[in-house]
Amino acid sequence: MAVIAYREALNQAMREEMQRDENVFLMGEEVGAYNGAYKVTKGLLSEFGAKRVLDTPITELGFTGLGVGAAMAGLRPIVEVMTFNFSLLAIDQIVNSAAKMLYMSGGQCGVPLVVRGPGGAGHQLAAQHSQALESWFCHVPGLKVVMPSTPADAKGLLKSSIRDNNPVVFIESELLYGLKGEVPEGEYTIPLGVAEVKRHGKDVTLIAHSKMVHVALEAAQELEGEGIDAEVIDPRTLRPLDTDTIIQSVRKTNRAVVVEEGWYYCGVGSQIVDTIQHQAFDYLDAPVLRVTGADVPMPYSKPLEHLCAPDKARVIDAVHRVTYKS
Amino acid sequence: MAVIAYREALNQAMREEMQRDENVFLMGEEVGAYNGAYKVTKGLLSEFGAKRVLDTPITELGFTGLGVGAAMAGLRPIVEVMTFNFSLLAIDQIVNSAAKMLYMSGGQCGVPLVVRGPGGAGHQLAAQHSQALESWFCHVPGLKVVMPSTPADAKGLLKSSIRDNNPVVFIESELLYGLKGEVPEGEYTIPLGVAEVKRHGKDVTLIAHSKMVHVALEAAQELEGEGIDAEVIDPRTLRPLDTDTIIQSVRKTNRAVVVEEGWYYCGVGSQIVDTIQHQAFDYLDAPVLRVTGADVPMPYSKPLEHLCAPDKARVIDAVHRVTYKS
Amino acid sequence: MKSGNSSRGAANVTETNGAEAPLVEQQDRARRVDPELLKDLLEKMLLIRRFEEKAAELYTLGKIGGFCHLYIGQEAVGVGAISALEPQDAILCSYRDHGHALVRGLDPGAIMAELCGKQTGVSKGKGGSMHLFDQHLGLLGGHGIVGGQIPLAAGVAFAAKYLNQSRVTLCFFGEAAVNIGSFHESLNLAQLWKLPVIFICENNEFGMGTPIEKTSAIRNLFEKAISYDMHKVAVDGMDVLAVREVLSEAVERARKEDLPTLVEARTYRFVGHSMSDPAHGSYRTREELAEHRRRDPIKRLSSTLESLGIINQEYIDDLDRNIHEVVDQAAAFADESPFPSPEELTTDVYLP
Amino acid sequence: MKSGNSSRGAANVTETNGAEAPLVEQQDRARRVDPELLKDLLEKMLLIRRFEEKAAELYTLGKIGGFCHLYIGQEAVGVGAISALEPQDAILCSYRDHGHALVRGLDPGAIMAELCGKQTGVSKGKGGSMHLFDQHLGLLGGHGIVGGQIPLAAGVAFAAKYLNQSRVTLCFFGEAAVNIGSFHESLNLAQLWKLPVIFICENNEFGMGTPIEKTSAIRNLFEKAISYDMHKVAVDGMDVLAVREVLSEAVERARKEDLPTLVEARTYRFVGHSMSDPAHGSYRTREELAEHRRRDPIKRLSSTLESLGIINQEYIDDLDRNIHEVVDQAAAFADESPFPSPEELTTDVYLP
Ligand SMILES: Cc1ncc(C[n+]2csc(CCOP(=O)(O)OP(=O)(O)O)c2C)c(N)n1
Ligand SMILES: Cc1ncc(C[n+]2csc(CCOP(=O)(O)OP(=O)(O)O)c2C)c(N)n1
Ligand SMILES: [Mg+2]
Ligand SMILES: [Mg+2]
Repeated sequence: MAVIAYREALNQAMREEMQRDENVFLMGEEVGAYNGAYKVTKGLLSEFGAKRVLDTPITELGFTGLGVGAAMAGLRPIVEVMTFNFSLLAIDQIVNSAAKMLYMSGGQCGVPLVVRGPGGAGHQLAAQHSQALESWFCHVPGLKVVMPSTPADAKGLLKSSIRDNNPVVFIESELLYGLKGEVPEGEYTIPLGVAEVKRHGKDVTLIAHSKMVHVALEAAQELEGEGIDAEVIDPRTLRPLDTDTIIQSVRKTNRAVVVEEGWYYCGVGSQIVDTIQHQAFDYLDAPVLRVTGADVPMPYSKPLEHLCAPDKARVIDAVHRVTYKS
Repeated sequence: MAVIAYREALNQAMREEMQRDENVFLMGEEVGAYNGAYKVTKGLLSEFGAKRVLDTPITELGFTGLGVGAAMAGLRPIVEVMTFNFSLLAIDQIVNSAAKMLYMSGGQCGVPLVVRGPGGAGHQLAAQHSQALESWFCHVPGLKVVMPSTPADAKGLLKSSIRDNNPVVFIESELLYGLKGEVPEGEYTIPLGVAEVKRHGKDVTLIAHSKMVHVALEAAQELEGEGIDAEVIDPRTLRPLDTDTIIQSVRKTNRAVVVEEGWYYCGVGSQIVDTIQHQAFDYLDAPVLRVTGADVPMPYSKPLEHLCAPDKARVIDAVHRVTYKS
Repeated sequence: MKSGNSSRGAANVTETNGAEAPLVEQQDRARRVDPELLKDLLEKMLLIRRFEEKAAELYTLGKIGGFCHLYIGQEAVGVGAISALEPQDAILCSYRDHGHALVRGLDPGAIMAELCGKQTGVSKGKGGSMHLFDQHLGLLGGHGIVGGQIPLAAGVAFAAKYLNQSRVTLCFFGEAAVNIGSFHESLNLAQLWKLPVIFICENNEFGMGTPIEKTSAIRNLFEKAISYDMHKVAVDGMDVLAVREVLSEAVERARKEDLPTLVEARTYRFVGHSMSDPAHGSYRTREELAEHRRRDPIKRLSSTLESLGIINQEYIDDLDRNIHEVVDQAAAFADESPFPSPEELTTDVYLP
Repeated sequence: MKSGNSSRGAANVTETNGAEAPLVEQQDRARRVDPELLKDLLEKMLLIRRFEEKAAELYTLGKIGGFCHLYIGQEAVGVGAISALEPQDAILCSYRDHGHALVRGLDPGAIMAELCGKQTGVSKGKGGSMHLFDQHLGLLGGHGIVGGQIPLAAGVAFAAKYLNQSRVTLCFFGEAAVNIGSFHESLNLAQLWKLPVIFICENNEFGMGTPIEKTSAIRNLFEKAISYDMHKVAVDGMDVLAVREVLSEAVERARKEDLPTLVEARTYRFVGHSMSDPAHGSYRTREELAEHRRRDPIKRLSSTLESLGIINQEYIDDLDRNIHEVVDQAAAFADESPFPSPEELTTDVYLP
């Protein structure tokens, strides 16, 4: 297997799907001549030309809506938002057009669209550029929501997302773009809606997505030294959520901690907690705990920013509490 | 006490606050000459004139942003969105400007703004006009979220929201506008962040907001006939949430059902469930159940639409399940 | 007003406030058109009128629910414009979409059934009045968010060009929609990327109860195309032949040169904004309405055709009788059709 | 180019692609201005230049983080425009905001401390480079969402008019922002409601790596005002005196008549879009950049003042030395200041 970066894995996924299907095209700000604000789309313009790789004006509502229309009329657009913070300007088209068109048309018109780009915080990008809004998209029936944590998942899931016949919100992570990992060579897809157990364990279940998978794995490793054997589950697709894998794990470990970068109130974790307490109530030996981003707009200052995102220490602390070791 | 409609209670609240404070003004589509799409703003233009009651072009992003700017510069705008479905177009200004300005300015600049209008379904308004998006706003630190269920609450809470120094998302209900109820005469405010127990009971706690309070009360009444004594709590303010009142109740009843009109995944109920299982874990005799809107875009057809919103039967069914009577 | 004429850059049409074009002008136009087509245009306008009257009746009876926006008064715009299309072309419009659907050839019974929320409706009753849809006939939706269909239409046109389909897209919207951001973002994209799309602003002077003077700083809305160096033209939207001429030219430009056009059609609605508000009242007077009713596009065309000896009163009476029958049948079909079964609630949320 | 001149409706300024205005033109303008003011304008531009150079240095050292957008090359726009204001006036701008903050009189040390995320920063380190703020001096924010500040500025102007404050609001944004919906919605509102706000488009020809030809269907961006019947004017943004003249007129119109203006200032940035991309490379050549550097607004003004005998080389050297000292002190202040304490994390989320 080749070892490549998350960024490169995404690039391969788009390249391969564009080679495979002429109706796949890419648009967004700086995706072409500039090779992408984060270089995820590097080389695609030169390989596929200006017909299929389009630099857009800064008009998120307009070009996302244009993407939805193109999807309604036979194409498979990949719309890059430079970051998901800017998707707020396009969210009417994502929610009111993309997610609902199939239903409103009584099944006549699907919208095979991928909206992708980085979500969550970078380094000191401050309040308007550091939001993790996945729970918003998860709320909406008609959308699928995918958030890969590794290069292999990034590639396999993006390829499946592009082939999916529904609108998919595909949220990457700026801070993972440089992460390297093994990615199977050749044709490689991962079905949407299937979680992966990133680490097997028996004492406690950690559920985390995107960047937080790595925080959970770090915590698990340290907990091993204390004799606590943590299982780490990465849902990978947040909607539809693979509840079976989560529930099976919790029925085995009897304890769970949900970790996410985003805000607390109605975060993705709240739904996961709800699902667990509902479907594994009699198996729980402790309340499910959550470790989330601080409930504040993101501060610019580095030491304050560091206090926001969940870290290993906070995850370990939560595990101690659910295992009554604190 | 006078018996007035919810619509009239809101109207009184705005009128009184505009009389009380010259810096309060109102803008939105059709709020002036037309007296409001739902007649909530009736008579305000003729009483306060065109300087303080402004009909806007259909530009939700623009006029909401204008409202935020006006609030930054000394006024107390009330921005009416004709319905909260259209707030999606304005949501960037609500989230990225209104909610974050105080923080980004290091405390220099607050945004005393109210964004109000009806949320949730009406009668057969179909997918794009029938969304209950309160959980989105609840997700965002910096915002307060208020959803009154009765005329008295509507008046008391809207007055407090207008006086609040923070951006408040105030979500009414089209289907409640005609609801009549007693409203105290004279100066009357209700503090934000305080739930009300709408019915006292000891066997199960029902938590519901807006229209669903009435569904919960109906269910409670029917359950009384079966000998089940339900307590009904209306948080009234969803953010900040009065968790104390909820937790106290659940510690007494040991069972809870959360009812909401909106979608399931990451709905407000998911957060309430999380809070309950966290803070009252040892008191729970059954998993907390949720009754929510169907997980689909709203269908137009009447019989299908009727299947979407929680009704008395579904609430009763959930209560039977948490009391192990089913 | 010169109608069959558009330009880039500066404005080139004389301003019209929509006052009656002299009958003689329409006669001149009619002489250039095949009489069978003229009769067809009249029939389509009348079909819309009678269909909408029936819809109003069913709404009052509670058989239709929700928001229901009638097209009465504006028929010449939809009929004139859509008559300039080929079968492969696409149409997107706002919630005020019954007329466009009828001209495009959707079955009146299936439309009425949709309005009644029935399983036999064009979208199985799931979309309703505001979201009429026929993928096969290229009606890609009525849309409920003001301005929401404008970028979608640009996207449909983008796909057509990408796929080399010789397919033109018409996008209808009201005059109040020209203020909203999506209009501007879409026009810019359409001109930059040379998309075969025609933006048709149906200027009926009001957005709900608000007159255009209160929402736009300029009156000649078609001039907003200047910001995008786009072809633009204003047309008397009460003259179906003028609309057809202007559209034919724009359609040709789109089809042959992949260039967009902004068309402003000056029209008027003879009814309330939707079924829930009256035709006149707080925001316009009975007199103003009566004045505009004198421009009735259907009466105008039938007079023209009569004056040219193409039809006579008997023809009109027959036509009207037949159309009434079609509409009655549509209503009966809708009435007799079943509601969707409860299982339909959860289908069509995702495709496999 | 005639600068001190604006119009409604049709365009009235000759087009300029930003080519060097002959020095003699600036000399003419300079003769009409108090020499002390001229020296002040020069000082302010130089302060920005040196401050930004220092910021770049601290960024490279890792003392400043996040996105950091320098104003080098565009100094004449901010300095010329803001010099036309009164103390009570308001300013909003984009993330490229250090220059505007410095001209407005925010303390360089407090700005630099903000960039370094320190407690002594203008916003206690919470906002950072993109969100500089001083309520007291009327700098109502740098804003990070493209176009986000435009409706806010309309709102600030609305409040000023409502409160009868004789307060004018300046709103700065880049040329790539004219495509986004909020620009159009705000201009329409500002003209409809006659708000004392001036929209200043700093046309530096690029939005990140994308040249204006790829994002706007027209080149004369100020003509977008035609859609709103708004006063409009283009100006050489490399000539601080031209900018000041144009702005003085617009400010007067705003203050006296409550009327908005759209100003397009043709400028250029001599550095990368932000600290994370190079000054030239994929999207523009070294030669193109060098060509534009010949229009350097600071060199231009100092030559003008020298040629008029108002200053000499020694003056310039002294000035530069003093400014270097100010900037060094600012950096030292920032460096020595403490980071905010952890308790600051949760303050300023809500007001009581
Ligand atoms: C974004 C948005 N805001 C508000 C509304 C409510 N609304 C529906 S129709 C309408 C008036 C639209 O007027 P116009 O565009 O002129 O079209 P017309 O109804 O006259 O055909 C309004 C305000 C909406 N549907 N979408
Ligand atoms: C809505 C939105 N989309 C994208 C971005 C990312 N972005 C930041 S600056 C920029 C370019 C803006 O160019 P311009 O408006 O010309 O201003 P300049 O940077 O040249 O001053 C982009 C695309 C953003 N901040 N906001
Ligand atoms: Mg209209
Ligand atoms: Mg620029």
